[in-house]
Amino acid sequence: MSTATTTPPPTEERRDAAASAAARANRLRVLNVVFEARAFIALAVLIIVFTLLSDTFLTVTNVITMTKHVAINGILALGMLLVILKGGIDLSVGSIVGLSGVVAGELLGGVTLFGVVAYPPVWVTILVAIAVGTLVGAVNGILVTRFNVAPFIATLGMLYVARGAALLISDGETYPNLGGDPELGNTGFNYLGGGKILGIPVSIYLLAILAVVFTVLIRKAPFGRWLYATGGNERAAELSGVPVKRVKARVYMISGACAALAGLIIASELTSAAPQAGETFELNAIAAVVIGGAALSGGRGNVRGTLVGAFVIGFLADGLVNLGVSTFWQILIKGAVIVLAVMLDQGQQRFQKRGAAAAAAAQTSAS
Amino acid sequence: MSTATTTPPPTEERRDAAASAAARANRLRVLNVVFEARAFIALAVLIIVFTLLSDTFLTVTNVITMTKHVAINGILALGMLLVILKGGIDLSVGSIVGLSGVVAGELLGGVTLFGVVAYPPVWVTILVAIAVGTLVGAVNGILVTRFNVAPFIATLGMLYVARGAALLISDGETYPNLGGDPELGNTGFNYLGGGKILGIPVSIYLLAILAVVFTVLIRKAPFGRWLYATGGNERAAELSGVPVKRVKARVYMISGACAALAGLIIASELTSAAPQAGETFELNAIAAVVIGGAALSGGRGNVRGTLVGAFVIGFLADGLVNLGVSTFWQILIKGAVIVLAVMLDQGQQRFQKRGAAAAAAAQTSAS
Amino acid sequence: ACGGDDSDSASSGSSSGDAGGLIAIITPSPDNPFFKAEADAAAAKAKELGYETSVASHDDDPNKQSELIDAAISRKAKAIILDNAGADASIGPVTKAKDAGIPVFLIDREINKTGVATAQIVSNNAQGAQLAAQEFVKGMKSKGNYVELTGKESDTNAGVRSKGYADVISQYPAMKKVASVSANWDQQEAFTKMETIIQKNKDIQGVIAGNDTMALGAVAALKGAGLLDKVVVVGFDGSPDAIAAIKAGEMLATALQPAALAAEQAVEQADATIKDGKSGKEEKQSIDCEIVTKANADEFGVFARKS
Amino acid sequence: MTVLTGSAITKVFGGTHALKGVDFAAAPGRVTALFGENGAGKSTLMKILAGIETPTTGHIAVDGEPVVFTSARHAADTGIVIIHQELSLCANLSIEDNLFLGRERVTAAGAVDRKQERTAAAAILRRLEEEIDPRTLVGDLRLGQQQLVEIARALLQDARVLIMDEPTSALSEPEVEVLFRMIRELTADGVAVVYISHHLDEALEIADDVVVLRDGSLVATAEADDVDLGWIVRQMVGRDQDSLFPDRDTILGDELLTITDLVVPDPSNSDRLAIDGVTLRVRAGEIVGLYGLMGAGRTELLEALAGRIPIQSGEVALAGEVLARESIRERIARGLMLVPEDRQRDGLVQTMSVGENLSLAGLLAFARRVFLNRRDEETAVSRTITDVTVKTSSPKSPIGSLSGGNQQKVVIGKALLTDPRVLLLDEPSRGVDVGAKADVFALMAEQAQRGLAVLFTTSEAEEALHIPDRLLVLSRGRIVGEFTRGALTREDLMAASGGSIPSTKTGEAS
Ligand SMILES: Nc1ncnc2c1ncn2[C@@H]1O[C@H](COP(=O)(O)OP(=O)(O)OP(=O)(O)O)[C@@H](O)[C@H]1O
Ligand SMILES: Nc1ncnc2c1ncn2[C@@H]1O[C@H](COP(=O)(O)OP(=O)(O)OP(=O)(O)O)[C@@H](O)[C@H]1O
Ligand SMILES: O[C@@H]1[C@H](O)[C@H](O)CO[C@H]1O
Ligand SMILES: [Mg+2]
Ligand SMILES: [Mg+2]
Repeated sequence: MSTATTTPPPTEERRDAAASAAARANRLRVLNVVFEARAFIALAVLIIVFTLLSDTFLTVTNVITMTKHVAINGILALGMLLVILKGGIDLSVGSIVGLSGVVAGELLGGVTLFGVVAYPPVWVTILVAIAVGTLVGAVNGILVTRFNVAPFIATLGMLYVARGAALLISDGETYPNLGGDPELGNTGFNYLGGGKILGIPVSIYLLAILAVVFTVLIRKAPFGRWLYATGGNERAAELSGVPVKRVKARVYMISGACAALAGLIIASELTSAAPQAGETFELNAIAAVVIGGAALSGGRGNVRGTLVGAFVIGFLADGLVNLGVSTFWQILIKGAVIVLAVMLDQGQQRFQKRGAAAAAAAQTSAS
Repeated sequence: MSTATTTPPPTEERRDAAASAAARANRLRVLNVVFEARAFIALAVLIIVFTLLSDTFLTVTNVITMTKHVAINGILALGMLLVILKGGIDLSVGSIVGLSGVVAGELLGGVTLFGVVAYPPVWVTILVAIAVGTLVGAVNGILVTRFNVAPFIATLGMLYVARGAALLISDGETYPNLGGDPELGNTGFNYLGGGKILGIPVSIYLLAILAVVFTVLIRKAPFGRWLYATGGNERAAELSGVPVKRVKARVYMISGACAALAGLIIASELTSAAPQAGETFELNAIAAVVIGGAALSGGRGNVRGTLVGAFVIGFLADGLVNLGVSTFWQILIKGAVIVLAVMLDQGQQRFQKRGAAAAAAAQTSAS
Repeated sequence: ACGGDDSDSASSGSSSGDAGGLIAIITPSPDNPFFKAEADAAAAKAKELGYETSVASHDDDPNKQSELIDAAISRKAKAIILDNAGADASIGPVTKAKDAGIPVFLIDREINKTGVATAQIVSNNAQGAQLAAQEFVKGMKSKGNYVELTGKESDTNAGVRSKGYADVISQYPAMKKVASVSANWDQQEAFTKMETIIQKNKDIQGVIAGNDTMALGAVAALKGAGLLDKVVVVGFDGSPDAIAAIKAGEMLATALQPAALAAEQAVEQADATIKDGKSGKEEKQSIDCEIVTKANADEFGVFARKS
Repeated sequence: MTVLTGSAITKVFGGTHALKGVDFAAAPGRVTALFGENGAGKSTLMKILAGIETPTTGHIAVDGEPVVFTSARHAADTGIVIIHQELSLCANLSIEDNLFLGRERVTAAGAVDRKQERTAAAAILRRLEEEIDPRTLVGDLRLGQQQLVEIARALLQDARVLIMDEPTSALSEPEVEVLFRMIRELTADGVAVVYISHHLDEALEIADDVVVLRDGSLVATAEADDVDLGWIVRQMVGRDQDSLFPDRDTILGDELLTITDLVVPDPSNSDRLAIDGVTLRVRAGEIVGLYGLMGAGRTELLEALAGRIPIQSGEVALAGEVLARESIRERIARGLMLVPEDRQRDGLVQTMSVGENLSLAGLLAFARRVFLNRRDEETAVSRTITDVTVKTSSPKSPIGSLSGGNQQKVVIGKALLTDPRVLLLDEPSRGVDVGAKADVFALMAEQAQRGLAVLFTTSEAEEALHIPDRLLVLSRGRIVGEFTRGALTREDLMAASGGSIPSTKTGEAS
């Protein structure tokens, strides 16, 4: 008793489907661009609202000042971006901010070598402080790559270790007068945070330079591709010959160096270095990266988004201060913005997927 | 030309291999027990060292006092354990601590209803404060399950929102004199943090009760199995009919409730509630859970380990104060302990795996 | 309605006596009622004199303080009233405001530099500490073991008070300091540390704290240990909570800082500076503290003697 | 003449002797097929030859010269390239990024030379007859297309020895054809190819030489022309294979599963229908098979029945009761349970023990009020371990300590522990070796005998022909053919499913 019924798949229908899928894919692509610009839109809305509510918000000097504030979190966020792209997280950056300031303070106050007090020039001080930050990052990297400690824990540990070190070195005290002394040949430190070129603070240039360097690094250099690959699928990256461990170690070092730079800028701005500086900065940096569209699971995110994220956080804070909104509301609103931005992003993700699937479908059925 | 050669696998060799593999598996199992006890050993070492260095460390009253301090972090850590078991994280607990104290402070100060000031009895106050903590947890849960926001981000957002709310409700001020007034019928709040039963503070009983309840919950109730399954492999759990979303939502709510309880204990101890209370407590709770052997990736960890982890952190802090070691060293040492404990744990993991492989080999070659 | 205002701020008030403009008030976190009282008093006074105000807190984070000062500069504030976030770390930001033409009036805490702030109006911490220590010695009957809880290291007040206490107490050889720890002006930290210290040494007859929030933390710890009736506690600030504790017999005394007065004076001097270009006062000004004990506790209100 | 030889290779993982002194050689211009059950050591041997693992003892030689590979990279630079059994692609990167990952083409300035890469990528995709934009994200590709990308990457590396470990597990028959053509081109150029597949007939078709591993030891080598499938299976399992497809009497009972005009949108692309009007019924005691090519929609059908993905229209009834919006959980409670296709991803919780995995779905049966009754649970678990013949030392062993076939039995056992009336199995034989396969089919037969309705999917023609009482062929979400057992041939099947009829010699295993 054989009851074999056979229906061939319809072919015209197939062509129709291809056409409509292509159209749909197109439509989705347009909408997608809108979504992609979401963080920008959020920023634009913020700027418009604040401009309407306060006539001192959108002035040249205020924008410069706010951007200067953004620079610190922006620099931290760029380092954090690399760590997050590889699928990690760096909780130690805030402590490195404090430590790097303390190291600078210590060196600017003179080092005693063989009973003689030497005053290293400012550039040496800066290099040493950044080296110390890089070193803390290297320890993070070793813990993660060699000892397989989860990044959250490794950097949580270093959060305490680096902060403890800063407090011990400084004995808990603040280093005053980091301006230096012409007689000792160690002046110039306040340039980093206080100097201006063409009326624009040096720290803004530093942020811009880093943004360009990082963009080139992750888009043009093989390192960037390795980074995305490691964050996307570590095993696959490893099997493809990507030096995964090196990539991982490298990002923590870069993040440490960025944090140290941020610490120097703060110390320079204040011409004093407090060992407590930078507490909870890691949260702001992570928030900027995530608002900028990066995924904490790794492999997704970019410099542009992260910068926009840093601007959203910075302009929001300063704008609310400018309006005289209470700190309490500021805190609450910041939390809401983080959650909303990421919820939007989830929407975008689902959207993009559909768009891509539609595009793939169009292609497949057309071929 | 047929060149089919066939070699039978050697059989005596196989038996030998089986015997040696079994022996090896046994040896590994013994070492494994030692490793499993690692957190206990760390605690024991800590206690021995401090006892040798200070004759006021291992006294009944001091142990009770230290345990009382441990209770707060311990209660937070138990809630955090559930969240981590399911593969999440809860950064908002510190803020919930502050918020719950503020809510209690507000209610103890009287609520104005229809122009009349009513003073709710203490148990109502406590229930409302815990309900508020649970509510914040529920929001975390909804963000994670319904809106697919990563737990880190969702709870980071709520960290700010809950803190902002606490500050707004209290207008940033501390609520004093939470002892209540016999005339208003709202006394008794200080019992939670200040009361004693048989010479032992109430908060220690609370920790012990919670520990027992949680142990039973995760070992005896289906919920516990579901929790481990969700943390171990969410997709598989879902296909096995595990109510994954409910489990997830539930753990954030429980964590929120635990945090609220901790906040009440602190407020009761001080008979005053500050909206800033609990800042960075989330880090201590996470550290306790992780030192206790849980994996941040979910599915691994238990109540006993978490308690030991909380004791390690608490005894370390108090012991160092007892010895007069500076706060700065305390911070550094804490970081080092976190990292070391987890490094040890990684070792144990690798070890266990090898043990399992050896056992499997013994079995395979024997069968 | 304020067309010519902008150009004025830099050229220190050549304008008419046209009041108005913004006074920025920046204090540490409001969880300590002391700061809250300061901010409230300053804001009330400024409004009374016809100014707009903005109140913000820096949470003892120098970077945040710096950003708040930037914001004040951007908003072209006429003056800044500041309870600062660190004697050294605040010099830069205060200088920055000065360079932008905005006079800064420091209250409560000094900075380690003169000539940048227009005024530094602080309590006479040395005098207050002396009063408090004398009361403390009296309460301890000039003998016994005591614990000192000190404040944030970055705050000069912490050092000044500690030294003031020592100057008095060291004259009584029968008084012995058995422990001294910093509790960062924080109540819960003081509570936990006090509990731990009690365990190490139960033979304590006194606790002297650098401020009232820490003193209250110690009171809670002592109460819990059942030691409160044997131990005298002295604080500093004169906060309403401490005064209540004094009335209840839980604390012995506190040195009241007239915080509200300092804040009001700062605003008055700011007003004078805005209008006339000078405050008419020395930069360093100090206001004497008053000792509050059970005997006179009823005479005091919120950081001020009841009028 | 050989290009790559491994001599006396052993490999020990902890206590596992994965390889016990294996000699292996690959000759230029020839395809060597490597056979063996799950866990026989095939992948381990290949990983050693490709420099990914280091041998515990033994030597490797290239062109007769001894070498010690320090990394996969080193081996690849020597001309030894491997296509991994598990896909090793980064879903978040584009095709071209993946193709050149780890071996970027760089400009003089050290930047990635995208233009050059894109041209080369487009060329290789054209050769594989898969014209996709190289900028497409790999995550947006079908599994089969991903596997082709994996193959393309290997082809780009100018290999002298190309090792393919299960390259076709996700490919459709036409795609396999293209692959085989490429392999022949490569061997014509003198490349040595090593080919591993559990599709024995397919592997035998392309092979020149045959090597069989059993339990870490080399048990046989031969020329492909001299052997048949039966011989290979005998070498693999070490004895004559009992019939893989047992005979059984079917006693049909009531209709348990009724599906009427079911329409299911594709969850990853809501514009497409994964299931487009399917009507089918399964009776108690009946085993119904669903055959189809990759992407035909079998998985979606089963997942929709299980409640994992939503349906658009149509009706599903279980023993006459219509299921509407019931959750997975409620469906399990009513007696409908799915054994998923990918056991690692969807079937097992790796952090739990064998016993805990087994009882997971049926847990509430052991709950007395709020607590679990451990004794009941243990009893049920041990019974199931015996019933489904899981080889494990104890229910407390970690699930990872079991072989693939035994893990699969655990997933089936878990479903049986829920006391189902309808059992859905998605590719129950995927990735398990012949021995375990036979056990799985026997289990299915046994359950049908007990009065369950069984609906399963398969991609293997042999299984489709012999296991089910009734076979439905699914193509593009529609049922395009229905056959009764014994009434159809392989050719009917190929024609119905829309694939081309393969030119294999149909070596019967039974
Ligand atoms: N990294 C590892 N650690 C421990 N044991 C391993 C590891 N890799 C493989 N094994 C073990 O070595 C043996 C051989 O595994 P291998 O993957 O080589 O088998 P295979 O023949 O490729 O099987 P399949 O057909 O399922 O792919 C198995 O028992 C396996 O469990
Ligand atoms: N024509 C197509 N265009 C785009 N995507 C497709 C197409 N056909 C299938 N897919 C995708 O491929 C995936 C695999 O399809 P599905 O799971 O339905 O196949 P299946 O019949 O179960 O086969 P298998 O189980 O062997 O993968 C689906 O997620 C589907 O979205
Ligand atoms: O003077 C104030 C108060 O004493 C306050 O309690 C802490 O900060 C100090 O600067
Ligand atoms: Mg394999
Ligand atoms: Mg399928």
